[in-house]
Amino acid sequence: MSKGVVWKANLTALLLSASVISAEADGVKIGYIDPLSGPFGSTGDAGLKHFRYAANEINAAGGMGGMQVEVIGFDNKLNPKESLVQLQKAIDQGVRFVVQGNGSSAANALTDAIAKHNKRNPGEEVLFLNYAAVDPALTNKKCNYWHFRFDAHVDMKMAGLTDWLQNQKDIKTAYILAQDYSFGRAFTDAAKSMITEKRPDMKIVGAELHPIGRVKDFTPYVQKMMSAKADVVLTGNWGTDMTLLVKAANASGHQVPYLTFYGGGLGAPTAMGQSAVGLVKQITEFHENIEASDEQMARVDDFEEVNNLDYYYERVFTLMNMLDKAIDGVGSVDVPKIAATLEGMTYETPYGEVTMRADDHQLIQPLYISTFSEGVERDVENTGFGFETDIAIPAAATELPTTCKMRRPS
Amino acid sequence: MTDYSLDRVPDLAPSARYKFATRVLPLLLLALILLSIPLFEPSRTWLSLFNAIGINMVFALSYNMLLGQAGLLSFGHAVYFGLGGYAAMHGMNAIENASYDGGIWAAFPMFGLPLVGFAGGALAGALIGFPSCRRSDVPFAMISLGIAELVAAAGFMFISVFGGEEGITGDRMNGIELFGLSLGPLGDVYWFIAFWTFVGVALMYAFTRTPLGKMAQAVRDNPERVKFVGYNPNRVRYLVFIAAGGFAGLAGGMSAVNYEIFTPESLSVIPSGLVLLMAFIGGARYFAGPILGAVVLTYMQSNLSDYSEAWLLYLGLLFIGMILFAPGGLAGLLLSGTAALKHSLSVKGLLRVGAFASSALLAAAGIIVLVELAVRYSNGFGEAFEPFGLHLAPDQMMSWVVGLVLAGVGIGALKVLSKQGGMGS
Amino acid sequence: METVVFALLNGLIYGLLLFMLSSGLTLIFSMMGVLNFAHASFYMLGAYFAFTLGQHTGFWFALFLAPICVGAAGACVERWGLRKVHARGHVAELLFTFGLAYVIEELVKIIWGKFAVAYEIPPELNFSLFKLFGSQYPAYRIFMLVVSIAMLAGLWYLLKRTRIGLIIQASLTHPNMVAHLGHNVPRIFMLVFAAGCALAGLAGVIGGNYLVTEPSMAFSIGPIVFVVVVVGGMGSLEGAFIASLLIGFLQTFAISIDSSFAEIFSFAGLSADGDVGRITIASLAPMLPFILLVLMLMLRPRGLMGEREF
Amino acid sequence: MSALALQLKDLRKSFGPAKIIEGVSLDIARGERHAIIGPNGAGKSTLFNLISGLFPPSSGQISLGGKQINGLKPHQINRLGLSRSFQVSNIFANMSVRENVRCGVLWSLGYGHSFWRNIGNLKEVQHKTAEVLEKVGLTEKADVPAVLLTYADQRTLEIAITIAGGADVILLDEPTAGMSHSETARAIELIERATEGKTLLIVEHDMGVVFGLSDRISVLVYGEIIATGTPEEIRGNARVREAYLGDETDMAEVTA
Repeated sequence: MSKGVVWKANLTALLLSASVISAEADGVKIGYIDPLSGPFGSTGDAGLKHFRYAANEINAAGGMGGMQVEVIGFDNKLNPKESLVQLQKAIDQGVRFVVQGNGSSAANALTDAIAKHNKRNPGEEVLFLNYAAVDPALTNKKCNYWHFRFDAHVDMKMAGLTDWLQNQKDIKTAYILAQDYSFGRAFTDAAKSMITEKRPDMKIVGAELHPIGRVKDFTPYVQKMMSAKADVVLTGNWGTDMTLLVKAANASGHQVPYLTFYGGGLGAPTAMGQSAVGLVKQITEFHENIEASDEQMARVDDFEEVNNLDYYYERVFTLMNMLDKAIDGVGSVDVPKIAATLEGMTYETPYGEVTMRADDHQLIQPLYISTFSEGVERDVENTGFGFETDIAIPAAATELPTTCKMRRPS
Repeated sequence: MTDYSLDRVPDLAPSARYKFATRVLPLLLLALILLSIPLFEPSRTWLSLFNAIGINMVFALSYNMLLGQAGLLSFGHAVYFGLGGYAAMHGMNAIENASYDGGIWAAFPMFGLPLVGFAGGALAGALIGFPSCRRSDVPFAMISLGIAELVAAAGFMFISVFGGEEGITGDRMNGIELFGLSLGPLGDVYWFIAFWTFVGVALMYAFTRTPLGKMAQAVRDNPERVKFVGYNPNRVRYLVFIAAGGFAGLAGGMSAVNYEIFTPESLSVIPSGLVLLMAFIGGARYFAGPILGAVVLTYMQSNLSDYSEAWLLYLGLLFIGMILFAPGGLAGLLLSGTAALKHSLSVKGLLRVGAFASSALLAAAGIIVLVELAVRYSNGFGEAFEPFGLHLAPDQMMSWVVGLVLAGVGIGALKVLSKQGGMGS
Repeated sequence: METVVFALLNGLIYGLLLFMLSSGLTLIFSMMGVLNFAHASFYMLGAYFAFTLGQHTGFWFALFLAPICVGAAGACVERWGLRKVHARGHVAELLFTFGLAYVIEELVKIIWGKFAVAYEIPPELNFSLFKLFGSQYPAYRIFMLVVSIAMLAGLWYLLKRTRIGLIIQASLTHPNMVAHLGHNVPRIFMLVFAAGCALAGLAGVIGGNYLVTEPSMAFSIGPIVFVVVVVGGMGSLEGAFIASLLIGFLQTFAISIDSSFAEIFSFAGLSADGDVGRITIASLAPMLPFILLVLMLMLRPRGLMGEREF
Repeated sequence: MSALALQLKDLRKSFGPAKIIEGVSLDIARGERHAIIGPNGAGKSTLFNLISGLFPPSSGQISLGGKQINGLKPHQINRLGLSRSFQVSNIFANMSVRENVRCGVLWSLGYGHSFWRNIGNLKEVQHKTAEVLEKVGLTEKADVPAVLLTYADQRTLEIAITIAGGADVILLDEPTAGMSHSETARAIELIERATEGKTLLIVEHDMGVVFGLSDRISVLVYGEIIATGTPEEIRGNARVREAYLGDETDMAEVTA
């Protein structure tokens, strides 16, 4: 009789867990799906702190359309499949706005899944607000009506960096290093095409992809760059891959300019030290030494004091404020209407006017190329060093054509 | 010795009633459960939980075909789950493309993708199983670990097959519909998962009733003797390995349709570890053990992780507790519990089982309090741990004392009770 | 030319780190037949203990104290856990250590937090010792070299030249006979298990700041340690030494070679943009140890220098 | 099919320097009951292991029913009709007695690795299993897990599994080891009935069993057969008495 008993036991367990709970609650729920553990956990945690600070600010000012805003964190461990599992959990908890930024692989999975969810569950649509996944395909080949991006994509940022390269006649050879996934491949392709187009005289002496989050010691890669005699290094690395790369470059005394997207925050500056001064450059929509109103500076100081973390993601506040403006306009959590309002919206940020381009939902915003330097007014991660603007690129100049052919809901 | 003429030999097969009670009835009950769940109108959260439980049930049972039936400890069973899943994903995309430009795939229903998964898993089992089945026990475990790491690493290289970091995605709402299910909303997917879970469980149970299934158990008990009754143990292991790979691929196919995405991580050692925990905690000695393990672990993985960040610690402690004190797993504990109750239904028997259960609960409560306090203390947020109305802040000494006392009393009682007479095989 | 020199130097250092890590496991594996899945977790504990102790007592004192603490933890694990399971055979022991690895990783996450810990190279070692082909070579790496060679010599001397070493070596291959000779073998098991964990702890102390100290560090290096022990062969430290150097060189050399399959097999007309063509030797690096493991287990289960087939 | 069931020609086996079997030659006719006796360590079990294919012989030939089998794997030899039992009970611990015997029956009835048939419906398998159990008298204990059987019952189960496959050459390795006097008597009667019409090769220490059962006896000492013949010849043979039985007193007990 032994087998029979075991069967009956776990059938009852199944029955017990079939009790019904459903969680519908009012208020604006925002689902933050990013890595909150593992090698990129600290990067994800920093983004969450920015969103929660923005939500508190908006709630203090009366909330979005009169409703309180809540940001719920979901840990996807930077894995696309886990992102879909967490998306399902978020939707079940009543989340109607999903924000994500770390890892274009997760972003590609989310944008596809959200489009399918909206098609299959009319009336329960979900909006995907992407604050940092910069794979160009998201607003070109794979664009869709429910995805909005609040960060310049790879080609826009690469255009800025290669413009700077145009008038550096003493730089003859370049080495490209990126992580082996969609973003890294897009970064490498953009770098290759734009360098050959704008600097035909320059020679690309190396283009390497390394597995994301798994290389613990970048010294062999740095030594390869040195033996290839590269005059400049272009890298798309971010989070722990950026920190460790810079740590290895510092240890090996690699004295060449590093053009990066993410060299300026989340642990990288502390690993750079003195040898990186004047060499490491980044292209971002914000750094602490761009002058802005005193009120904005006070906000930055307050954020850093509350979270003991550098104010880095200005675009998160742009995202939240534009969402706030849209929901105030619509008056309720009606996602299709909110999406329509966001399309083509212009918004005045403390660092200039930005517009959400209607035909591919890509935010057009001013970008700044800045260099890691000494003796600056505000330092980064209290290292004594900070970033100083080289070139300010107005929003219109960053705009690139799009191949997006979006299917708009009827 | 009286003289026997050998044709009047008593039929030793178990009585029809016994056979029905232990073999057919449980399957009917399972079918009843699967049919009745939608009547409760479960929300999307519960539907996705049940889908995950269904997939893990088939996966854990396929793993137990190796561990419980054939005595092979594998650290790489997710390879066959993953390869089967990838086969199903490519099948899904082929169906989608066929709906535009025609081809044989247009005739294949999305509902049948787990069969593609089964084929993928079985083929992988046949290719990888051939060299590794020549060894057993620790060497087999090491080869399975090595192969799992190899295939997972290859997953990031062959982009066209495994899709690199992004993996392969697809849309299940294509091709011809079967039983009127568009497989769009989760409700339809539930029926799809329920159907294949029942088919998987029934087939795997039937497998244990076949000559090959019986010989697999013989190889588990005594591979030496099997050689002398006409069977080559490596050949038996190899065939069981292919079948187990096939059913793991079936679970992979179900997962492909449910999640519509497959990434190389699902091939690696992490999911292989989880399925091992499911089978062992559930009770590898019993056919239905892994089902219990799958229900418990899937619930812990998806729901418990919301209430406590340390759910993996609880899982590890439960696993080590099982190995040290109850190798028979949950099913083993359950059986010896009911057996103890049935045999000595006396008050003493009830008291003993009651005492065991309560001291185990006490110890568990103590450990949970200590762990939750530690988690809150280390993550720096101040909010206290409020179970059932108690207010235990991590910075007050009192809360830690409460935890220590509970755990101490519980474990002490368990030690005393177990010294009096073995409980749990 | 300089890439070869760099690869040799880095390969040697990585190989020796691997050896320090796997020597403990080889001792434990050959004596008790236990493939300790949690061995890399003790390596992690070594790094975390060094981080915490280092803050109070400085790096140098932590260099000795941390491995001792890890050894003590190992002794407790053997005494109250492994010894209970020993009677039930190798598979039960393997499963026990498998569960232990989960528990240790989660405990580390609770005590030290989920993210990487700032366990830095001590300032007095953080300078570049010499210039090699234009690139500075950090002193800390040479320090790692020195410590691992000192550990190797110490281990060799202990095993080959002292009485305790004799007993341990004998119990490596014939534990029962040693018991009959009156030695308390269970206590020797505990001592060897503790010593093995201490060695892993020491590797953690000097490897933790060179690589990154984070909760998932055990999981990434754990399987490679298995490869070293199995490929090296049961019960042979020399085998483990050769295997760890082999893997150290293989991996660092592979990273430095950039040619892709398309270039190598260009005669076979392999297109450069196809999947197989695009694979570079560098991207193969993480797979090499496991290819070695599977081949060795199939062709020569004894491993390079092992006496017994496990 | 030659008249000889089993033939050994100059069989040798050595493990490194130790020579265990030195030049054993033996012819066993079909249907003959042949016993091998000899002091401990004479190499009896090793001889069985060579014949059943557990170890390959260092040199020499073994042929079963005229067909050469040295170097074949145990399961191949078993399929050719040779089945052996073990000195230490080598049974399927967690399976029931009936399942144990059924494992012995399955290959011989041609059900090999079939995974599509329900074992419950295979009538001849059920019947043959019940038949064997009836023969060895374990029918009442059919559903008892083998590990819970008494020592004697486990030895009986060992024999049952060996004869279940219907092999025509049976090798029994000390079947009555450790049995009481009454159990041994029952075992002899059981072996006789179980191996009717079959060739039997038995290794045994109990002289009562040997002289009661066997048609011919071979005496193995230090890996060499020093004498082969009918029980009477062996009893009278001087070399056997001197090499194996030592002094007179043992001899008296043998002749009783």
